[in-house]
Amino acid sequence: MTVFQYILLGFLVVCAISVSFSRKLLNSILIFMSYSLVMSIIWICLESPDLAITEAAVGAGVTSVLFFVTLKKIHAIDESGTKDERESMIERRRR
Amino acid sequence: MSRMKSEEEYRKTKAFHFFRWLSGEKDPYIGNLEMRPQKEYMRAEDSILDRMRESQMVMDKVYDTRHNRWLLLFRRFYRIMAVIFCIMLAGLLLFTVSYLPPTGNASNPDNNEVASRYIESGMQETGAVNIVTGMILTYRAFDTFGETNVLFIATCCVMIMLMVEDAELKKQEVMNDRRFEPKNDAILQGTAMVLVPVIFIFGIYIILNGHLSPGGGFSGGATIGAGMILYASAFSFKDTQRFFDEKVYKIAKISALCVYGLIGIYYYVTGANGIENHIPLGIPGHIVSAGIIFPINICVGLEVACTMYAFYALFRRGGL
Amino acid sequence: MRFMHYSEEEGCKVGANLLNNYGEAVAMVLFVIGFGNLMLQSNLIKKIIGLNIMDTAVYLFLAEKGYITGRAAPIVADGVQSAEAYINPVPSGLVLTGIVVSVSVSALMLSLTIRLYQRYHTLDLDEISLQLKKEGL
Amino acid sequence: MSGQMELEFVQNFPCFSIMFCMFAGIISSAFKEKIARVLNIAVLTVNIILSAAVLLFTVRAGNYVYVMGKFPAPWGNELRIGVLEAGLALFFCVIMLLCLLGGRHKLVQEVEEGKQGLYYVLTDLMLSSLLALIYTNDLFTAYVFVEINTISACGLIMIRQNGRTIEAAVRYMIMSLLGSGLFLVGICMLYDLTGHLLMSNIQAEIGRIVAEGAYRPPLLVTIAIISVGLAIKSALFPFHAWLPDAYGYSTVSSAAVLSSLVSKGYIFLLFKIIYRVIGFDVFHDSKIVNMLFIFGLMGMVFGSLSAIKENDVRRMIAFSSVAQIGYIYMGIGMGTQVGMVASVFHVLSHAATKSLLFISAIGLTDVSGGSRKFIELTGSGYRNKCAGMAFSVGSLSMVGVPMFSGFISKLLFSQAAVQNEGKMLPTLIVLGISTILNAIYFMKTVIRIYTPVDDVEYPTVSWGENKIYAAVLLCFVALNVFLGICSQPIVDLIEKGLGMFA
Repeated sequence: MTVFQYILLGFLVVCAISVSFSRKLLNSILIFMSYSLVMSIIWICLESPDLAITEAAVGAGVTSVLFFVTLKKIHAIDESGTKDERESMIERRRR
Repeated sequence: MSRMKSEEEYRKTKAFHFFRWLSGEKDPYIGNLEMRPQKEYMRAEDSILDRMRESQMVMDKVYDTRHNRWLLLFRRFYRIMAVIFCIMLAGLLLFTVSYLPPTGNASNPDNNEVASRYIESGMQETGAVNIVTGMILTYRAFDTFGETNVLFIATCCVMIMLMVEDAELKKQEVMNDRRFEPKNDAILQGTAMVLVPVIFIFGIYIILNGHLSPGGGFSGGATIGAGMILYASAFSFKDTQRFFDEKVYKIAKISALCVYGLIGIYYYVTGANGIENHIPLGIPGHIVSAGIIFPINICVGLEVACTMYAFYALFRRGGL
Repeated sequence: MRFMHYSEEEGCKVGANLLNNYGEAVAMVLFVIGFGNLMLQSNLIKKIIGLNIMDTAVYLFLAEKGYITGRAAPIVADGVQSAEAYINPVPSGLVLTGIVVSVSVSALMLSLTIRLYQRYHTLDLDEISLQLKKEGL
Repeated sequence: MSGQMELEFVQNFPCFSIMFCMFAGIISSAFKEKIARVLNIAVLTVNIILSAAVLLFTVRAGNYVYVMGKFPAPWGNELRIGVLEAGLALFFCVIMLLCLLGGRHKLVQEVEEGKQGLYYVLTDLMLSSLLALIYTNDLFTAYVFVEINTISACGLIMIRQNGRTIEAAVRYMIMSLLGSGLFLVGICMLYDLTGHLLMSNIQAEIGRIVAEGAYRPPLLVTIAIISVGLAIKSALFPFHAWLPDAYGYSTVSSAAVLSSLVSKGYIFLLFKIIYRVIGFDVFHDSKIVNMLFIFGLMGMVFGSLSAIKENDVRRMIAFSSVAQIGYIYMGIGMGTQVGMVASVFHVLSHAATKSLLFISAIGLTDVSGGSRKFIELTGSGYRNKCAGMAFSVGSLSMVGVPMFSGFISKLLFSQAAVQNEGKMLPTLIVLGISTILNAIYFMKTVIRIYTPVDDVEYPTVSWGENKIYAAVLLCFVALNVFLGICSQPIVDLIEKGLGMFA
């Protein structure tokens, strides 16, 4: 059980660091979503199921959906979403 | 005796010219010095343009993010200082953690009479089998009411930010809402047809069993809100508005909050004044039991579901 | 009352519980990562992700604190009500309160981000302030 | 168990006032702007009456504990009401009412039509959170209401939607979220060390810890983290980057409320934590007081310097409030009872004066074609006599001229400095420097607005045209002079309240 928890905690740290250094916004949001799911699994291991349910519904569900809608609103996931968000922004300003 | 010089001789002498010049009768240079009218100074067009271009270049150099040396230097300095601050904070916190009482130890200071009373007599005092729900809705009811108000005020702020009053702006928002998305996706709609009722039932189950099993108002409400979001994104907002438009939203949210507030103030005042409050606790383990927890769970669930869906709708199209 | 002296001479050596409290240690590392994201990232969306990471790290800290080895979740099962049977329920309640606060705050920040982007077509806060200086509002 | 004994009806009033504000906010979100405004003014008036009654009761009968619910001290939530809490609640309600009345005509102009109702919802909830911060006896309740306070303050900033205010709101949110994250970590560590969330129990536990000698380093770090978090949230000097935009460009009643109430709520929470959670001696023995002291001194000087550089009236006032918050933290950092009294009095006087300055400055800019540049303001004191008079009164009070409130707080600060031998010299020197700097920029403004200008192209506003505005300014001036002249009873009240605090 403790080994499992070690693995999950390590996964959390990896997720957090890769969120900060990933270049595409979409990737970082997906990584954050998995981060929330792992967090809720850890809370089940810590014998607090209420938190696990709430985190899975709120953190992994609704918050990520709100992030996705925001990305859609700022046109970061459309045909130019594949390339780096910053340069797509620059070329949009040139237009 | 001096010989007289005749007048016309005298007029030829230098002395005559000199004295005449002294007395200012006649300018000696008149006639043999030409005077030209001075044409006024006129700046060339291109020099003006040059100057404007220079000032523009200065402006660009001052306000240029990428090539302004001082700005870049300041940013680098700020970043370095912030990184150092973060590393110091990490070291400090780890140092603190190393002194904190050990995890999982039953004799930690935080496992004191408070937790033991919650566990030992919580079911008798609140009627809730789930001790966490009983604790946050009965012992610490004021916190939870404040938290519900956090959701409410966050919705108000998002409305201020994103609510679109203007008519054709609203139409435009609705127009480019579905860009780069299939209008009627058969797979998505079929899945939603199957999943949404299940999600709703699951959320309602979580809310109603909040005092018996894990969960409660917040998780159940978030689940129902997620189901509504799935429905609204699989079908269009028109289908959602058939059963949930702005009027229904306002009625649901305000009635939920007001019922919660009334129950809360009744509970606080009776408890503080030592009056016996007439809310029966019921038999622990039954659905309709646990005094104020059951209705408060329903209110909180309604509020949370409305809030989550309202966030989504406001983000998508600037209105419910 | 004057406890500064003691803490200075103890302060040089790290306490004994670091390996035992690995959960808290990871939580604090995550907290600092989120803090740094919120402070350092120029991209607003990443700032908001950092905010969420920071909050969840604090909640992880609390949950680790509430955990007691070998005890069950605080839901009364078949009438056993001894304090030795269940973990500490207080941190769970606090975290339950905190999660909702963090989701509402992040929704507010995201709405602000959307408006700023619609005005200035960038997510970089410094560029936004430079554009504001230019238009001399 | 004080909860179980029979209470007088007056003792229910704090709970009632908090719940009334929340109900008003919730209900008025359903109605149009007019009903919301009436409801808001009614709630504020009712709150003033209730708080006055509570203040009289506490002066007569001392402080008491109000149990929110059936369960007493370590198990349930509690309110704790003393003289200082009740007086501060009364003062906050009065200031907020005056600010909203004074800024209303600008609100109608600057906020778009459909969203003025939500403004009053935000103010109701902000008032409820301020009252809860003042009254509560529970740290986690304090955290929840700090969040409500932050979100509603952000809404007040951004409700006037131009680019500046939205950017300022984002910066404000980022800074205050950093602050609340640190504050939350501090609360969690305190809970871990003591096992309680109620302030009185935590103080007992901390006394035991310090006596036993266990857990000293984490306790020290916890105190530092909580103080830094609250300092960030209340815009102490190095963390004030969001402040000038937020105060300078939001609508005027928001600026007045933010500068005079919101930051003061956090500062009062810090007072409560120092006295009732950590204990004054423990806090005094830790090194954190010196940190707060140094940052306060820096804020006093640098805030005034950047205010001198400004050529925009409202941004200048905003920077001067950075300097004033530096005063307050300097008083905390002295670590003596007298310094604390001076800080509390300065909280009051700064709240009264700063809102007066903001609201009178808006009158001056209105008669200058809406421009806030000093060059446009020339002679505006003649065009709008009442605003000019009020602005000069506020400036005199800020500079610290006798018979105004600022003088009393400066006097108290210098008395505290004289009694504290270690920090006397720097305090007195910086106090003198920052008084001179205050005089420079405020007197510059006053002279500018009373410089006669021959060709006046702007309209002249007489007293009667906006009666509510003139009345609000008169009330503010009266409050200021009242704080300045009969300050002794107030100082006695503050000392009594702080004595009850511990």
